Order: sequence, then structure tokens, then C-alpha cells
Amino acid sequence: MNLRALGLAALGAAAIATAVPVSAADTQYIPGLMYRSGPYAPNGVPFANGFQDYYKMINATGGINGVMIEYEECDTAYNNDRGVECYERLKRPEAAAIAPLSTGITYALIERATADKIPLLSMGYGRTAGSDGTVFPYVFTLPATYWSGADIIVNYIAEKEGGYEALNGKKIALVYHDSAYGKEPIGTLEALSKKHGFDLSLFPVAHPGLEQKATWLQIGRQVRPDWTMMWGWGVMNSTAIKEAAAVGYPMDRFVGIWWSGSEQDVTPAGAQANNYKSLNFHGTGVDYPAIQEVLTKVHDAGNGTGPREEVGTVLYNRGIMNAAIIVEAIRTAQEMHGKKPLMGEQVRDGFEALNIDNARLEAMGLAGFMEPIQITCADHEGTGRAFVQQWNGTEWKPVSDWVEPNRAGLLRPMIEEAAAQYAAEKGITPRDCS
Amino acid sequence: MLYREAGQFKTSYAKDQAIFPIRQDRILMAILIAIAVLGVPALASEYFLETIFVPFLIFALAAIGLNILTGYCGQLSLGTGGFMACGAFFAYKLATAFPELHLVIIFLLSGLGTALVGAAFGLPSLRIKGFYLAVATLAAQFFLVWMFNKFDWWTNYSASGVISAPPREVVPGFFLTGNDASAVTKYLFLVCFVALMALIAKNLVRGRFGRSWMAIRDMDIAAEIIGIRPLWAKLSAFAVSSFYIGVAGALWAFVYTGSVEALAFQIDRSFQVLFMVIIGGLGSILGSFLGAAFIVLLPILLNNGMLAIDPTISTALVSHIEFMIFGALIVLFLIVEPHGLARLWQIGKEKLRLWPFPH
Amino acid sequence: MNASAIRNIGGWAIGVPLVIALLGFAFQGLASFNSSFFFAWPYFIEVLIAGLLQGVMYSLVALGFVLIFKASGIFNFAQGSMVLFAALTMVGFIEMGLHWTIAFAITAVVMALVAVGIERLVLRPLVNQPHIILFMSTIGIFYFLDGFGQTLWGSDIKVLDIGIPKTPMFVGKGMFEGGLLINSFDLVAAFVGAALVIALAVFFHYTRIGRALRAVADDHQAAMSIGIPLKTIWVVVWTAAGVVALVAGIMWGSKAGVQFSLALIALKALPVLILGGFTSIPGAIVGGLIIGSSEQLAEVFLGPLFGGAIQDWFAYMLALVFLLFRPQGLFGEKIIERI
Amino acid sequence: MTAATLERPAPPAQSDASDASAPNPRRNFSEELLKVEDISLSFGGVKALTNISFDIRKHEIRAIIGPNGAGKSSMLNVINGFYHPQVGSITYKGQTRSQMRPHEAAKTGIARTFQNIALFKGMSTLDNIMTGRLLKMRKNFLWQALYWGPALKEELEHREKVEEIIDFLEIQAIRKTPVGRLPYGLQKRVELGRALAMEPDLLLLDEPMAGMNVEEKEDMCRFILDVNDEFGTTIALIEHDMGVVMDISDRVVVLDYGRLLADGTPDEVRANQLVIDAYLGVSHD
Repeated sequence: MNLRALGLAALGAAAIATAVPVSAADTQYIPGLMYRSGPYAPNGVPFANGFQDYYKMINATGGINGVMIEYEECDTAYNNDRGVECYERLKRPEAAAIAPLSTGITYALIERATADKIPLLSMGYGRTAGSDGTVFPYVFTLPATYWSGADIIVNYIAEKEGGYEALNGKKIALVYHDSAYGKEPIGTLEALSKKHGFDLSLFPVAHPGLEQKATWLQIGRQVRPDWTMMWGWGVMNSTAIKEAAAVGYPMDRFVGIWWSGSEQDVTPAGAQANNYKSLNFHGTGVDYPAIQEVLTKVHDAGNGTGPREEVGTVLYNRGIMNAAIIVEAIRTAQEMHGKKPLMGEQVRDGFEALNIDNARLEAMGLAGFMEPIQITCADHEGTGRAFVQQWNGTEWKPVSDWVEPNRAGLLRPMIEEAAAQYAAEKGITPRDCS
Repeated sequence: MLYREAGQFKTSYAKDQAIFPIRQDRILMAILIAIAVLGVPALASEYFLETIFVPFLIFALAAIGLNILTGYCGQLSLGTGGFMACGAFFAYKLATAFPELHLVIIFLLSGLGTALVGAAFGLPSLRIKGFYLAVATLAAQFFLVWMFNKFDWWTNYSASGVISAPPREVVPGFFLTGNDASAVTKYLFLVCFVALMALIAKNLVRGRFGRSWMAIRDMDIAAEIIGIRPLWAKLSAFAVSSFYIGVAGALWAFVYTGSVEALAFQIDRSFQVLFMVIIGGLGSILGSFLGAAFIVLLPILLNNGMLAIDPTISTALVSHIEFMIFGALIVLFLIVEPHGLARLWQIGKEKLRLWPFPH
Repeated sequence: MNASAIRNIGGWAIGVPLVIALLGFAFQGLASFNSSFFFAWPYFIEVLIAGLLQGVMYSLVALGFVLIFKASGIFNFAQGSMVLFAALTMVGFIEMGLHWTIAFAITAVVMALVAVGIERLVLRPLVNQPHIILFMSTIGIFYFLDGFGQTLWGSDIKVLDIGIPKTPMFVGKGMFEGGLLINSFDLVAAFVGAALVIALAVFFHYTRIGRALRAVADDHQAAMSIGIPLKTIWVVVWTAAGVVALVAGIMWGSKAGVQFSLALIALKALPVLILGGFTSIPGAIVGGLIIGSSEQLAEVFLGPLFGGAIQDWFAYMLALVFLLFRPQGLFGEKIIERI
Repeated sequence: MTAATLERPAPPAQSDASDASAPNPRRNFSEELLKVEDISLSFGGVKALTNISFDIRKHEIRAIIGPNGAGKSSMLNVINGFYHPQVGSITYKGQTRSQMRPHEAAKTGIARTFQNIALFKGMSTLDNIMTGRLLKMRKNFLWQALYWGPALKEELEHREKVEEIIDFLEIQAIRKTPVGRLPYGLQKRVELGRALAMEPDLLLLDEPMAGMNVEEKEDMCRFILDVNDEFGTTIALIEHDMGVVMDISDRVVVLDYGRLLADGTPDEVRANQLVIDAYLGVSHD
């Protein structure tokens, strides 16, 4: 009996081994490493839905210059080794781009994707040094990196306090997820604290972030910083907002990164979350032609991936934006390599030549949704700009203009230095972009 | 009728003490090795090599390590993740500090370092037993991961706390780590390395060390009365076990994921390896392999299988159903054979020995 | 109550404030040496109170473990996923429009059904197996319940609000400048925890089934031989643990939202269990108070010296150091070795 | 049948137990091997042993008897270091000590069996007896890891010794059977084998015949006498079967309520009024 069971199991395994889907030659293949299970699923699901719905909308409106998109998803559960497994399962030379939606997974995939010649798009997360295209030819970090994010928040604070001079002697705290993700901004903030003379105090929060009582007692009752920033994800965000409220910390002086500012983060805290702020780099709501099209062509056709109500929420729209950038990169690449399904290597050329200007945004139906983006061979980030939004109890309202990070003067040299160190460690000769 | 040992006489104790005293077993083993070394790399796709065989072999090594401690010496440990982290970070420091050192030496040295750490955290085992001892190892787990996450000396001051394996060759021309490492090189290296380590583990457990560990496991008081020093037996088990786990951690970081942060070795990892040991069979080297295969393969097979049956099924549902089936299968296996897959295999062999005449 | 019990209580009554005061003075001393080390007595007391209240939250989870361990010697790894499952189910019913009290009652019934299912499908076939096997089987239950709960109710974050006040509260304004901050939500949670412990104590001591339960805890075979139905007892115990999980799920869920991470709080209960002993209900409470207060104090006052986030390992290290002196835990029975 | 057929590669080697080849040493002991003086042991407030003194001489079979709870097992536990007496000293092979750990006692040649069998249940008969040789195995870790060269040679040497014991105890057929599956009588035999494998100078047997039928008891008696005869091992045994005790022992110690009641040859003890009272239950006041 045992042998028979073993034999059956072996057969089953063999059947699955051979059942690797064969892609049709006339579709453009895009894989997605999403997470719909595990501790971070509440945040992962709306993003994944927006990501997928956009492709459905593109397919419903005739594809990219007639080329249909074939989308395949794998659930990483925000777990690094599961992410590697998913990547290996989904990767094909004709994969347009990989979006791992996790800084940890991005780190694990940089070498693999480079070796496999598949562009790795870490949109607003991942390894900041990756925006140096000379060392990381396959990594793209548009539209902004965590280092930009840190600088933007400090710039915003300076503006509110009345200039950079006013930062001198101010106390700023950073509450961060104690992982590769949360640690990314620390170097930048330390440099800024030296430059502007503010006191920076760091408060790491251990995964998954349910335990923040001590952190907030320190912030609310001891350090009493003028401003507090947060690099959190998942349950850590809502817990932080609640604990901040519990020690009476003023919400309008509490600013999160763009991953700490979604409906999922504020609704569990109820009215306590009112006036909480966060960064964002795209619009919310449904008042954009492209999103209207998602509603009419996808959701009305009964094809929506998730519930209709989540369309327009922060993370759903971010999924849309991520998908839209990949589609634009493919479109750009098609102009160079022909209007047919492309290989990952060819799509990379599209990414490097990406130039989404206002006219293009208009054509995409996303005018005003996001900033124009231009990518070059050496700079894989773009402008790095973002704005501050505030939760008013029912929706996120922008409360600032687009804030410019100090890329040329501060961040870019730091990025180049970090990239050079990586290149030295790995024995990579940076390519010439001039 | 194939599996008969009648007519095979042992003419010396040496032959009787062999790992595979029965000829058929030896033949089976030889075939298995041949398949592993020649067949698999030729037939398996890169996906299978990279994401199934590589983690399977590394986990098997970690499971052997934990089995030595928990299965052979009876000391429950939940610190596996922390010790794997030790191996990974020691290896990274060594590899970056001494670039000319060969990778295998780096792995072994980081294993030795982990052995020291393991022995230190094993000291409380002299006073604390059972589930209470698990706490001592949990303290190690949380402390070690925190330490590697907190002090950026371990990561050579990398901003994000992520270490990434420098590219190195295992034999000239064949990279084991880095961009140019091929799945086949990784796999072949691991097959040889893990097989060798498993053989050493088998030798240890059937010799003087293994007997004193098992004596401590089965009845520590009686063991002391026949002259086994509990201190040395337990600490040597902690050290040897941590050595294996440390090497597995280094392999995990260098050969499997290539880059790793301390959080990859959180408590889930400890539980994962413990499941392997229990499902595979406590006190069995073979069981460590079977358990690792079960725990690594099953979720992937379930996941892939469900998608193969119905490609339109939602990813979330697949994940949740995968959890349910996985949990149900664990319970089912325990009900069918509480002593693990290794025992199931043994029973199978005994049945086969009598087949086709069961009485 | 006999003399030694009174002496014990007296010892605690003197010892505990003494230890706290000594800790305070130690921190104060540290602060006077090292200027980066912050200390103030009102703040110390605030942190201490917050820690004690947090400790009750841990105890809520630990209680479920203790119930099952006491009656069956099983370390129930699935307790965390029972918390998640109960909270998910309750929110599910609330979202259907039921009042939370009704949803609570229905969920309690669901947890009883889960208990029956576990007894029938898992425990009964595995009776008389070694503890490690039963432990492993609860891991199977853990995975199953995790998947099952999320398949039924989805994995998005859900808001559970049963009207517990959340505004910060300040007391003792006369004594300290600005008063002492107390988290009103945690205070409510502490009362719920206390009520639960009293209810469990009454249940164990004054009901017939409670007495049978204690008999089973002392000796399975002896209990069976005098006609106590072990299987019924197990169902009762798992149901009780399920209800405890439900209460814990409500408290934690209304704190952090109901979602997958709730299953992970079980890990916070482990050091509490170790400290209090696996078999003692008062141990779970006292252990929770000690772990909660000392890890918060450590994180706030010692954390900055080491770069923070030390509370996880600190709790375990504390439990470990404690075990070295008292291997059976605070209230656990002493193990006498015989041959 | 599971056990593989075995052929002995070499004739049985001469045992190195010191006096095996000496002319029959029995009934001729004068040399003291072990002497306990004034031992008192208590647990909390309970006195287990009070002021016990007696000696064990080389090559004799010394019985310790007494009613249940007399402190017999405690006495053995004191001798092999498992319990530490509060008062008194033990002189063994001329060295006086007040405390030692059990594994140190094992090192100096004291082996024992237990009232409730203390075998290693997860291991086979062969492995159980091999554990008795652990103290004598010396080869280091690296050789062990390779299982080759000196380590293999050492392993095989000890295997031969163990096979001698297996032959001696007539348990060849259960060599590879896990001891947990064996019947009680055989387990007792394996436990004796494990103790013998240590080649002890002093063998402590705690109720070696408890729960056995007459045939098994006869076998066990024969083994004990043979061990004493062939290997010259000194034996101290606790036994309830008076017939057996009187038959095989050279001298008898009688304990009651932790006190020494009588000490002498079987005939002397049999005639002692105190002993008779103790066994017949005459009150103690």
C-alpha cells in the first residue's frame, strides 16, 4: 500500500512538473509576485487587485498596440524564500518585468533578475542604491525611493516649521519596521540630522508590530518629539496610530511613508486616526478616465478581481500605477523592437527610455494621477517627488504640493557611493552610460 | 521476491555493523546516488533544481542537525532559526574578511562558530528539561536574530541589514554563489556536500557519541550511572547539532537565496525544521531527508497542483486551501504513523521482505 | 487558609514592592552616571502600570494554553489560530448585522463545535501517544484553522469595535505634575481578564465538571477508573479554551484590528507560561504581570542602551534566568526524580 | 527472523577482569573492597538511612535484605553516588570519599541494575549493552565521524566483548531487537548484560529476580554465580526471595526502617531474633 501511495505521489509530482503552462506566442507575459495570505495580506490584497484589474482593462481595450497581456500571479505571503520560489516558478525570458512588492524579496531577486535579464521594478520600495543604472542595469526604483521619501518628509517638516534653520534643535523620531525595509531611510535621516541640526531618535518595532506600547510611551511621555515619522507596514501601522493616540501624540505631527498611509491603516483606529498624515505619489479616488474604464470595462463586466468598493483606495490605485508603468515600459519598448510580444531584455530598453510626460499621462487616462516620469540609463528613479496627504476620517486629502527631494545635492552622491560599494563587493564593472 | 536477505551471511562484525547490511539496500542506495548525481541534473528544470532540490537539501541538513539534538539526545530545541542565522552571518563575515578562503572552509568554520554558540545556549539544559528547555533555546532564537539585525558590524554596515553572498567558485570555473552560479553547480555541490555530512552524522550516531546521546535521551539517570557524563553528552549534542544547523544556515544564505536578512531566520524557521524532524521521524537520519522533502515539497505541490487543475482559481484561495490541506495532512500522518515517515519506510521494507507470502 | 499560605502572601506583599523600588533606584543610579539614560519616578510608574496592563493581555492568551495543558498535558500550539479564528468568526457575525453580544454567544457555540471536531478527529485517534506527537498534531490544527478561518471570512483587515473607551486617561494629578497616563482600553482589558480568571476559578472549584477536570489533571487513569468520562472532559476543556481564545481575540482584535497577525500573539504567551508554570491559572496571571511589566521597563529604560527592540528576547531571557533557579516555573509542581 | 546470521571471526578473547584465571577465590575473602561507615541519609525530614556501617569484601556475594521501605535501594544509591548522605563516609578500593557523582562511581568500576528496569528503550539489545562499553572507548571525534581506522577497530573490539556477554547471557536471538519490545525477564537479563559490559569490580543488583517465574529465577541465579565465579566480580544484591538469598550469598546485611538490624552469614542472620521479628512484624517499641 505504501509503495502504491509513493508511486501515486511520484506520478502526481511528475504530472505537475510537466504542467508548466506554455505561453501563447502572441501575448505579452507579465508575472506578479503578490501576497494574499500571511500577516501582510490585508495590505497586499488591494494592491494585487489593482495591479491585475489594470491589465484586465488594457486587454478589454485592445491590449498594448494589439498585444494582449497574459498575467500570472504567485502568492509570496511576504515571505522571502517563498518569494524566491515564486520568482523561479514564474520567470521566463519573455517576462516583461517583475514587481516583488517587498523590499526583502527585492533584495533576494536583484542578482537573479539581472542574471535572467528580467527588469525588476520596485516601485517605491526595495534597494535604494538600485536606482544607479550603471551598476544595476535591471533594477528600477521609480517614481521614488525611501531615501527620497525621508528627505521629502524632512523638507515638509522644514516648510511647516518655517525653514531649514528652524529645524535646528528640533526633535524628530522615526518609528520603523525592524527589517531591511524600515532601515532604509536611517542613513539619509542621519545625514540630514547632521546637516540641519535636528535630533533624530530611532524606535525599531519588531515584526509583525503588535507590540508598540513601550515605543509610544517613550515617544509620548519621554522624548516628546516635535515630529514623528513612520516606516511601517501591515498591522504595525494601525497599531502605531492607536498607541500614538493612547499617549495623546498629536496626529498632525505624525507622518508616515507611502506604505503607512492607506485606508487599511487608519480605519481600524477609527476616529483616533483623524489628521494622521502620510506621503503618497499618486492620486486616490476614481476620478481618472483610466480608473473609470477599469470600473466600466472590468468591474461592470463582472470581471473585477476584488470588491468594487476598493477601487480608488490608496493601495488599489498604487497597484494600478505599478501596472500602468509596466504597460508604458512595454509600449516604449515596442516602439524600439516592434509591436509584438517582447522579451524581458527588450522591455528593459523600454524602461530605460521611459518618458511619461503630461501628454502621455493624458493619453493613458491618468492625467493628474501621478507626476511625469523620465528614466535614463544612469538614473532609474526619476524625479523622486511625492506629496503629503492627510486622513480626515473618511478619505485621504492632499495637504501639500509635490515636494522635491534634494536628489542632486544629497541623495544621488549617496546612491552612487552605495552602488559603487555593491559593485566592488560583487566584482561588477559599472557600465558606461554617457 | 526481490527484497530477500536469505543467503546473505555476515562473516565479520564489521560487515554486520555496516549502514546497509542488506545487499538490496546497497544496490538501491547506489541507484539513488546515481539518479541524484546524474539523472536529476539532466532531467529536472532549473525551477525544480533552484526552488525544490536546493532548499530541500539545505533543510535536510538542518533537520539532521536538529534530529541529533532532539531525536537522538532528546533535547527539544526551538532555536534552529537563530543558529542558522549564526551560520549565515559568520559565513558572510568570514567570506568578506578573507576573500581568498575557499567556500567549503568558510562553511565549515561558520559551522564551528555556531557549534560554540550552540554549546553556550545548551548549558541550561543541565538544569532545565522538556518544554521548559525549549525556552532556553527560544531565548537564543530571539536574541541571536535581534543581535544580527541590530549590530550592523555583522552586515559590514549595510544600510538595510541585508547580507549578500560574494561571488565565489567552488572549483575553478564553476561559481557556487553570485550572478554566474548555475543551478546545476549549486545542486551538484549540495548533493555531494549534504550526502557527506549525512554520512558523518550517521557515523556519529552509530558510534560512541550517538550511544551516549541516546542513553541520555532514553533515561538520563541510568546513563549517568553507567558512566556517561550528562554535561558532555548534552553539550556535545548541542555543539554537533548547531554545527550542522550553522552550516545549513550558511548554505541557505549563500547558495539558496543569495542574499538574506536576519529576519529570514525568525521563529517560523525553527518551527519549520522541527516539523521536518517530527514528520520525518525522531532519531532517524533518513527521516530528516523524508521530513524535509515533505515540508518543502508539499506546499509547493499543493499550490502548483491546484493551479494546474484550475488556472483561474484565485491566488488567495489557493493559499488558504494549501494551509488547510497541509494542516490536515500533518494530522493524518500522525494518526497513521506517529513515529514519522522513516518508520513508515521501515514498515514498508519489512512487509516487502515477506512479500508475496505475508505469513 | 493555613499559616504557610499567609506567610507566602505576606512575602509577596513585601517582596514585590521591594523589587520594584530597587529596580527604580537602580535605574535612577544608572541615570545619574549616564546622561543619555533617562529616568523619572512618575514616568517609571507609568511604564510599570502600562506593562502590568499589557501583561494581563498576555495572560488572556496564556490562560487558553494552561487550560488545555492542565487537563490533557498537551501544549496546544493552535491556541493562537484559535484566537484568530474566534475573532474572525465574531466579526463575521457582527458584519451580518448582529449585536456583538449575540455574535459573542454564537461564536462561543462555534468554538464548542470546533472543540468537538478536534476531539473527534484529532485527539481521539491519537490518545496515548507521546506528548510531542500531540503537540505536533496541534500544529496541524494551527495550519488548518488559519486556512479555514481565512477561507470563510477573507484575509482583509476587519474592525472590531464593541465600545471600549480608548481616550488617554490621567490620574493622580495632585501627586504628580500632569498626572499619570493610563491607557483606558488596557484598563478595561485588565478588568475583563480578572473577570475571566474569577469565572474560571469558580468553574474549576465549585462545579461538578470542574472538580472532574481537576481530577483528570492530577491523574488521567485514576480519573477514568472512578468513572470520569475523559472524552467529555476534553471537549469541555477545549471549549473553555476556545471561549478564552474568543475573549482574547476580542481584546486583541479591537486593539489591532482582526487579521492574520493575531495568530502570532501566541508567541507572546510562551514566556508567560514558562514563568507561571504550564499548569497554573494564577501562574498565568502572575507570569503575565511579571513578563509584561519587566519587558516594558526593559524596553523603555534599557532598550536605548542596546538600540531598542529588546523586549522580545528580554522576556525569554528573563524566563530563562528564572528557570535556572526554579526549573518548574513559579507555580509549577516540583519534579522529583526517582529511579 | 530479523537477526542476521553471525559467525564468530575469532575465538573468545580472554577476559581482562583481573582474577578470572586465579584459582577459585570464592569462600576465601579477606580483602575489603568497600566499607560504608556511619551513613545517614534523609530527604527533608524523612530519615531513609541511619548510622549504617558494613563492608563488602572482594569476590563475595553480599546480600542486602529487609522489608519494603527498609532503605535497601537508598543504600545502593548511596554507594554509586546517586544520593549524597548527610553523614558518614564510604571507603572504596582504599579511597575514602563523602560524595561523588554517579558517572565517577562508574569510572571506578561500580555498575548496577535497577529495581524498575532502567534500559534505554529506544535502542536495541546490542546498543544497550554497547553503552556499557562507552567508558572504555577512547577514540576521538574525528575518527568517530569517519567511522574508519582506529575508531572502527575500537568499535569492533568492543563488539566482540559485547558478543561474549550476549553469548554468556544466551540472548543472541534478540541482539537487534529494540529492548522496549522485550518481555520483562529478558529486559532484566539485558540490563545485567549492560552492567557486565562495564567489566565492573563491584556489581550492584537491585532485585534482579523480581517478578520472574521459577525458571527465569534459576537462570538469573546461575548467571550471578557464574559472573562471580568466572569474572571474579564482587556482587552486592538486594533480593526478596529468601531462598535465593540464603543459597547464593556469602554474607547478608539486614536493614529495617533505615537501620542496620543484623550482619553476618546466611546462617547467622537466619537465627537472629531481631530479623525474625522484623519479618514477622513484631512491634518496634
